[in-house]
Amino acid sequence: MRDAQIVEAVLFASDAPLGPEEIARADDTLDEDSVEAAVRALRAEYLESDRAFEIVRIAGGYQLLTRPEYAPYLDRFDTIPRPTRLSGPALEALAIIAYRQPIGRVEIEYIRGVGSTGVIRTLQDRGLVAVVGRGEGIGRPLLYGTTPQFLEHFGFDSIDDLPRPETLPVILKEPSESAFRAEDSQSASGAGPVARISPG
Amino acid sequence: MRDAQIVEAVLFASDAPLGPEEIARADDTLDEDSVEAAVRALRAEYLESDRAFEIVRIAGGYQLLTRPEYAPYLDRFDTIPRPTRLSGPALEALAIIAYRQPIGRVEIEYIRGVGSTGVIRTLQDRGLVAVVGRGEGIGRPLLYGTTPQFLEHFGFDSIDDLPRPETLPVILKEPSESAFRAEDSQSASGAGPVARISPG
Amino acid sequence: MHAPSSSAEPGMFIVEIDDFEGPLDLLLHLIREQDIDVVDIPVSRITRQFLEVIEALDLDSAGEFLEMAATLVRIKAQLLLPRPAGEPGEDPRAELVRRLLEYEQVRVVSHRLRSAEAERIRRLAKGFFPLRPAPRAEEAPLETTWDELLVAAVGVAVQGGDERGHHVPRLLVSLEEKVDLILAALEEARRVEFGRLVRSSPGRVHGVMTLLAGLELSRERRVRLRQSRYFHELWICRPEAEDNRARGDEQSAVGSEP
Repeated sequence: MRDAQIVEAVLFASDAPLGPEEIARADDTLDEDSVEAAVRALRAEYLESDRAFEIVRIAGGYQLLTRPEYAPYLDRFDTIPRPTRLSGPALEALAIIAYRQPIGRVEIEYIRGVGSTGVIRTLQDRGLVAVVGRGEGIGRPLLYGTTPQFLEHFGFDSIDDLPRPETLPVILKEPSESAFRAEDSQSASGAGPVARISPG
Repeated sequence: MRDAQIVEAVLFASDAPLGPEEIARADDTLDEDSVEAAVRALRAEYLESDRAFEIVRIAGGYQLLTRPEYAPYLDRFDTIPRPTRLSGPALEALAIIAYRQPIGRVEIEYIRGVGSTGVIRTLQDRGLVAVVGRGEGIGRPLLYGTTPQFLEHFGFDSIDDLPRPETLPVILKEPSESAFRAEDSQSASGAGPVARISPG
Repeated sequence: MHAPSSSAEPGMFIVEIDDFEGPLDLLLHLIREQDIDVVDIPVSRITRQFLEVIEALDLDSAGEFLEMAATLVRIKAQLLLPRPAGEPGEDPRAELVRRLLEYEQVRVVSHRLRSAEAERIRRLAKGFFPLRPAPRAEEAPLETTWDELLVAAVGVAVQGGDERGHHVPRLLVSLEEKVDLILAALEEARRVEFGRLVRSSPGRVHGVMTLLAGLELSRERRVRLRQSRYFHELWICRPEAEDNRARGDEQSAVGSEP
């Protein structure tokens, strides 16, 4: 039995991305390196033989998925429960949480300019965000962060797949850091039209 | 895009066996014959390239499954939800329904000698049996039969494949006609070494 | 809810408040539509336009918009106040500008997320969609095997006898023994008749156990069971690859030969 076949069987049977170290559990002879080599070999074979699926790197692991060009054929099966897309408000809140985690509800609402209790609840129900701690302030507010399912939902390999602030078309001069680290925002208050975010 | 690739995408994305006519829904250019041809082509390709999965004919349809020799590797993953087993009474009722379908509750209870409403409900919930019609008698009793999931679970292509070994009790074996017509159950009591169980 | 269009003023436009996620979104829209430099917002003009748009709002849903309107009016007032001499002070618009820019970033990122989501949804994982309604009540897979079912079926007969309590005949012969018997027989021949295996050790328990062993091996796909018709001879065959090739598309674990 070739390593690649064992890895293929595992990827085939899994309905979620598996990291190389998880895949290696299938057999004592496997380790992360041999799994990576097997994945490379399988990718080449699938490409060569025009398979309708491919190995995609998601959330730090590997997953077998159909190639996107087959979506129109699969769409014809009306019994497919398509994963429901997130609403605009939910995406907004999720974008804020992804860049500013851990972050509390009040701060999310300040950035969006609207109440966000409902959308945060939706994101929690869908397993895309979770409470990751409590803040320091009055009432020790709940702080939210993204989950591994967040990466899976968007097909990201890691949080680094999100666009970096400096690559965004909007030039948010000073607090460009703060999009990634909320704590830094003090340092940004030096010059320019930038003020500190004071929630509430 | 080759037919085989479209069929592969559909088989890959499906978690239940699909008949050729169902698979053909993926594209207007497909029909049952071209699907069958594509399945043959894929089988040859998988065999040729030593894939860890194969196309198996189950419950009158096709399904992509890992080849059995990889089961030991997959068994090492304990993330799979814990399987449940049927209770003795449920198994007994299922055996009776499998061999005597379509069959009504009263007849099941007569054979088993005990009330069976609960176990029939369990089997229905598990999707192994379903109401398949109504009998002729008083109140037109519901008749139960096995489902495609039953065939799928036990790996039979059709109900005709159920082994009927010598050791089967005559009550399950003898009325081989009535196994397909519940109304016949009276006729089974005629001759033969069948000890009928009188309820109570 | 339609915002009033002030046709009197050139450059004005019809906007639907429902199209906006909130007051920052609306404000940003007004600014971007008019090519205004966000760091130098003409507060009087923008405030007037903003108020015109939100006039059409339900009071129920207007809270956040009204709050923003109040902020705009306050900034406008602050700009009109003379600054204390010698004190540079901060531009009263600074915080609003920072919020707008930050919000615009959020918008850009959420659009990126939207397209990543659309791209991901075009791919399906293995077994992603059930094309048949799955049994609802039980999520966990069923582990019951066919041999268990058969033992239960055999038990139906036992129940007909004297000892009603014993559904399952006591097994004096081990399943492993019979598994070995079958595998040994298949070492010698490509297929073997069930009857021949059973005749080697007569007795009902042996028969049942041999059958169970065959079914167990078949379930594990280590053998194939073939029976042309009910009650005809049951064949236990090797599941070999050359067998597969010879059979072409006939690959079912338990196939029925027509």
